[in-house]
Amino acid sequence: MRKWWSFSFLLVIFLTVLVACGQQTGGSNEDNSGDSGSEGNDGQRHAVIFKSTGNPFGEKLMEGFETAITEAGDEAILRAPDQPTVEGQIQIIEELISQQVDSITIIGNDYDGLQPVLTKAMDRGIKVLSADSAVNGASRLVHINQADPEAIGRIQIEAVAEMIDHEGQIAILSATSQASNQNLWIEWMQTELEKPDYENIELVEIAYGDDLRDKSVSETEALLQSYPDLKAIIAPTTVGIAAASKVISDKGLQGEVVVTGLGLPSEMAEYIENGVSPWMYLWNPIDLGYLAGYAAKALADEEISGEVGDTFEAGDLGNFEVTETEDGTEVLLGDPFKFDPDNIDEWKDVY
Amino acid sequence: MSDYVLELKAITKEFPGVKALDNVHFNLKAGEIHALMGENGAGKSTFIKVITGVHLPNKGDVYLNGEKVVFHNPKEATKVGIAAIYQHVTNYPDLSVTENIFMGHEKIKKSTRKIQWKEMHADAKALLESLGSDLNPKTEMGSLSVAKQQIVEIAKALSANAKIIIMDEPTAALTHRESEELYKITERLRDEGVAIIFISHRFEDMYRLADRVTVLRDSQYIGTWDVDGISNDKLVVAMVGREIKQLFPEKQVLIDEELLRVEKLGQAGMFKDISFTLHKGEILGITGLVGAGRSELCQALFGIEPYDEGAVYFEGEKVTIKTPADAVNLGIGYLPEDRQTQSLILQWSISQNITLSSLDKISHKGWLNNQEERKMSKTLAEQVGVKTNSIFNLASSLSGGNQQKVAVAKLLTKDLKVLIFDEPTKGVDIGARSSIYQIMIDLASEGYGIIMISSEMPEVIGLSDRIAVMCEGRITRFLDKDQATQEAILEAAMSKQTSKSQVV
Amino acid sequence: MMESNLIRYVSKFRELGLLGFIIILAIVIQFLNPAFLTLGNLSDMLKNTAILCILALGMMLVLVTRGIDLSIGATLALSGMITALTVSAYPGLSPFLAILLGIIVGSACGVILGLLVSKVGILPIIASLGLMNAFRGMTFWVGGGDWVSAYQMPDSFKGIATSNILGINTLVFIAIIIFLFFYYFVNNTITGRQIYALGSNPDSAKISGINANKVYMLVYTLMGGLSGLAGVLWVSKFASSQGDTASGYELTVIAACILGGVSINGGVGKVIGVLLGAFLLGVLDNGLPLINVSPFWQMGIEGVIILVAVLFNTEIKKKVEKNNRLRRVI
Amino acid sequence: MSTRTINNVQNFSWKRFMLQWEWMLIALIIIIFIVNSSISPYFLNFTSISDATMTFLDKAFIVFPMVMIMIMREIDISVGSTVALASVVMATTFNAGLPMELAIVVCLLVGALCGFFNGFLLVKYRELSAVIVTLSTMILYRGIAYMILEDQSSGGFPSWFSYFGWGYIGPIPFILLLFVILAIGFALLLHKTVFGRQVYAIGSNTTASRFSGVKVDRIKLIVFTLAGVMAAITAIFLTARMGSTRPNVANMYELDVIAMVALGGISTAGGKGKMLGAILAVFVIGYLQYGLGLINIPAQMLLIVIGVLLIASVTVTNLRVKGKFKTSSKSDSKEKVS
Repeated sequence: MRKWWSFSFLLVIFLTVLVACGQQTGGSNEDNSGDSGSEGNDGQRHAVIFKSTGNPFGEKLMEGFETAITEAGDEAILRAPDQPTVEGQIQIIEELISQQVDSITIIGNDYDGLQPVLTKAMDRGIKVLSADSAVNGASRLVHINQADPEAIGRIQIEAVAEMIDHEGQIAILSATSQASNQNLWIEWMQTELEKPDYENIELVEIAYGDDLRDKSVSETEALLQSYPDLKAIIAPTTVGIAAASKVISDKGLQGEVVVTGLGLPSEMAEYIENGVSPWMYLWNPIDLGYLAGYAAKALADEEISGEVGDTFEAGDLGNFEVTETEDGTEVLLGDPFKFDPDNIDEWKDVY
Repeated sequence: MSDYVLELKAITKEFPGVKALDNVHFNLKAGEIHALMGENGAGKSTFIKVITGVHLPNKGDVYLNGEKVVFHNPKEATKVGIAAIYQHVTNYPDLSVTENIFMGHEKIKKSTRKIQWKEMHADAKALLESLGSDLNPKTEMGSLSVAKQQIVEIAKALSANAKIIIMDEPTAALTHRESEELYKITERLRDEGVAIIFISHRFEDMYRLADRVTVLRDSQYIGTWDVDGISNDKLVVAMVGREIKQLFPEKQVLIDEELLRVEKLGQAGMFKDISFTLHKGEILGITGLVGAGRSELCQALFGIEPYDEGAVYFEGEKVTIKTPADAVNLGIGYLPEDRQTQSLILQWSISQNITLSSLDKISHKGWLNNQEERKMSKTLAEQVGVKTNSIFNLASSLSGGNQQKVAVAKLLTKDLKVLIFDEPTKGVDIGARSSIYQIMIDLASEGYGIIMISSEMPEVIGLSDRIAVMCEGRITRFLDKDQATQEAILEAAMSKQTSKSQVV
Repeated sequence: MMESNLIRYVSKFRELGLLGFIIILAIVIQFLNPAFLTLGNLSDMLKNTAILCILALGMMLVLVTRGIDLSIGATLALSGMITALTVSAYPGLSPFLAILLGIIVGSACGVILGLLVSKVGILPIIASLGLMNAFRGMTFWVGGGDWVSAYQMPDSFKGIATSNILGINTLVFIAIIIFLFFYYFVNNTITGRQIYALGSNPDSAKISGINANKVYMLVYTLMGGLSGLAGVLWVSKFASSQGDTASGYELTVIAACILGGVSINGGVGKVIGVLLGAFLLGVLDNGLPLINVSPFWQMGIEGVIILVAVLFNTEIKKKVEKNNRLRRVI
Repeated sequence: MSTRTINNVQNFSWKRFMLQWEWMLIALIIIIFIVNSSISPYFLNFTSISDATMTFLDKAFIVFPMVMIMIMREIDISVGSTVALASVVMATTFNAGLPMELAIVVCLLVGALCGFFNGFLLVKYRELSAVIVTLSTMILYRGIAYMILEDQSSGGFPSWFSYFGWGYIGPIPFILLLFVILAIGFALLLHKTVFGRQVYAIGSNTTASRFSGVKVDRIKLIVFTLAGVMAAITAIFLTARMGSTRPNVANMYELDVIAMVALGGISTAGGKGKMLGAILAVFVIGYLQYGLGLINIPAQMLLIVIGVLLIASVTVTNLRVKGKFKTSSKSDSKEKVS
């Protein structure tokens, strides 16, 4: 009996694998269009590695990247580990080194943790650049920055001040600060708050939702419980802002507590329309990926080397210049984009 | 209608390689207590399992009230009113007494299929009261003593409206007083018309209760007698198969200096005040009823469950034994009661089994030497006479007797001085039995001190130089070889009143 | 004897002890932050604990049969994802059908695990480990790497988690229904008792004619169904479905059961106990942020509490057994 | 006593030799190599293969003691957390001013301590199952790691330290060399020594082993401590590869390790299996993963493949043990001494 079940089970597995393989060779899956290609032999191959799979922001970023690379007539490889870990990214980078790709664009899970493997990649002649979430200056040639951290930090405080008439308690709901972005932005927020304009605004707490739904919800609830007079929550993270907005909507606190920060239009459309979040910001991940794609191409063609002052053309986006930062060089995409009830409809289906 | 409520004709049951029952007959009248007797391994348990539907016989028929029936599973047997109370109490320790009683035939409301706890608790209470017990039916089964669990099992049988109740060694783990209570309950059941099959190898039980007795030996049917119509001696011959004395080789009494002395040893809840000495070349038999604390005593000596009080002197020096390894290092070896779970690794070869307890002898600085291992296991396997053609055969391929020989061979690998044999012939066929006795005698004459725990009277009487009888955790009497008779032993084993003065 | 009575008392009323611990904890938290024992916060806490309770009840039965299911987080995510995709494609779908769909998907996952455990005979921990990977992968796969967001879900669907039934939040209401069902099921039905009998002594269960494979199938399917239900509720509550939903949540669920006194050796586990175990974790989750305990200490604190609970349990059991033995002879 | 002679020379049997699970694994490796090199032009060259070994060997060190643990019919699911804690403590003590050499020693000590604690709990409370003990410590150890570093990362190690993760001896990665040495060591320990024989004995029949004078408790303690030490070695290599560490490293490593051991033919019912099988399984899973990575298969497909492979291999090993296996039973997994 047991034997019979075991055999039939193995048979099912075997058939499933066959079917899966059949589908794979059919190759209609957009995610791995990279593997189908040996068509353009002299075409370059450019890889992008996001933090983890199943993240729409990442999907859009990689989509932009792919568009740029395809426009240039090369092949794009889109990868991401299943968990947002350094180990996963290291493994992928090793695999890409073995494939002798021409460039690697990394959206880092850790600022320093990828340095050894990325250095190895550069030693093997692969051009390395980071985008969105940076890696340290020694492990990349250039960073494609979505927006100036200073601008991101300051603009959120300005927005909140306007929403609550420059008066009242506010709190920040962050992710974990592993990617270091959030911490930098929060520093700039605190700097901005020192201005006399904001003397009536009190930042009561910085909470961490770990970028987990349930945790972000409990943290938001704790904030509301602990500070009954809370006027606003700034959540500079896509998971946090959606969770916070959800809590406020559910509690019927529209108008009493406002939420703003950085969020995905698709996730936030609901809350922008119902007024929980009058507006919020984000950059366009498609453009960011697109820019990264052109930068990767330019580096691989040795059109630029990542030095300050290099310029290159990024398709429809126009010309960009490499500028200096505290740690290495970067290319700045532009100011964060503001999503409000007027434009959210056209964006919510995009990403 | 037949005269018999239950009749089994020419039952044969074979397991791969073993014939567990060979052409066995049996019949049972309503309102009688029928004793089923036989030594361990005679096939009693298999026979019970055939009646209760656990095993399907290969040959033979079962008749219930004159009609032929076939039980494919235990549930079918339960349905027609056959209930069994097994030797190893099989219950659900985590569930309540009520649930244990009603497992499999719970009272439910027809419409909602809801279990009717109130009714069940009340019924359970009434049942238990009818058996003279004031147990709270909501108690957890696992917290009860064996005797009380036994009573619950009987209540369970009654609640299933059993017309035939099989009791498999129910008194084995009971004290004298508890046994007495059980007798009364059993008699009351009989008077109410229930037919009872009572399995025991205690003659006391049989004489006290049974109307008729059926004897099995070596998987075969020997005969059925009225209890009044058969003498004790004849019954013993029927069970053992020949005059007892023949089985036991002559042993030269050659008792030398003291090896082991135990003083006032005690373990909470298990045994107390145990004192005895063991000499070189001596076989000390320890007997008593199952549950009298014999095995626990010897396991304490071997360091499996350390003793709480008292002292052990080995060759005159006071020693502490906390682990089996301590005991082995001193020179004490133990042959466990259940060789399949406590002694052998069945899926291992004979050779690996023999060497397990003395790997240091076949190794150098921790590295195993296969050559040595083969040599050693071959020598020992031949010494104890294991019937096999290669030491690489698996232990599971051997018969019970030969497995036991391998277990004995394990003990011989060490430089031991004291050997403790716990039920050395349990489940061993007659042929292998005498060779195991021979081995023990030989070992004793080589100078080993041997402690033998056994429930088998003939073996205790036939082999031991001295016999210590235990009852409820204490040694009630020491008997010398020439004083030892079944009656004397039984009397000591049942005597509740411990005469402390007798403890030597 | 004084001491032994106390021990027996404690072991009998383990649930009371747990309740006492929860109350003490609540008082401490209340003392440090008065916002804790407010109606609003308590109702938040109930809502957040509801899903945990549902899953823990299912896990209890699995543990009672001496099994374990590590795949429930993945099952939850998979059924949540499939349901979310379905409602975003057919916004007119009734929420009841959505819940039903989730339960069906979850049950299917449970059936696979049940077959592996009962028919193929793989150790539950290994089988569920493998399925955990497989289901998680499938979640990413069916979702195509995308999330399903709030605006894609019809209001009726999101309303599952926010609406009220008889003045009680639906999540809590469903949890209560399931609690009552389980209470009835394990205490008052034959099948329910068979689960305990099987876990208490598998060999006897065979003699009593209990079909072990059927019981295994039942508990794993039930567990899967509850995970599926939890998946729908989760997605509705957070109005978002992702590939990594509830990743690692199985450990929290098992922890709740262990705290609630369920023995991993089978046969033991009370519905009330599990509920309290889940509540304890709920109070910790809700209370620790309120008293400004760093979120990074939470895991460590939980670990210590679980370990202490497990060891405390065994010590008590040992003492009780020793007492039983002492009462027996001599 | 008996004149009967018993054969003590074992005949070599081709059938028995060829029916070993290890051949199946070797065949799998060959198939994977053939498939990999046919689907990706980048697989079959020396750098690629040696780079590949570096990516999956770090966790493979835990496979050695895990084989012993599973042969003893126990399990340890806290190893991933142990890696994280050891790594975090190493980084923290280093950044607190301890020389790196000492920090490494501390790392090994922490690992040993974690493993010892697991073993101690199991030996002290024989009635507790290993699943429950290591599940609790799994949460606890990672919890402590989070308490120490919160969400920060810690690094800045001296440059020589990265040699552990990236160094080559000639053309061979250092990690591979160490792995091979340890593999030989552990295989000898398990198959050629008294200790190894006793490990098998414990897994086959704990009670009989105890009654035969095997120091069951001591061996369990040693093996669990070894698991901790090997987790610490993994921590060293992993940290060296990343150049920094965080409390969430080595997430779910225990599952990967258990999958490798199970694929290696170690029966979950205890007492069966060989070190070689598990070592081969490391390479099967490693190269399979790497090969699928080279054709840029999405991560989710990889998850499914590994999960299904695990279940399929256990099914096959179960078939080999044939019927002897019972779904976890109290008397099966926990000895009863009384």
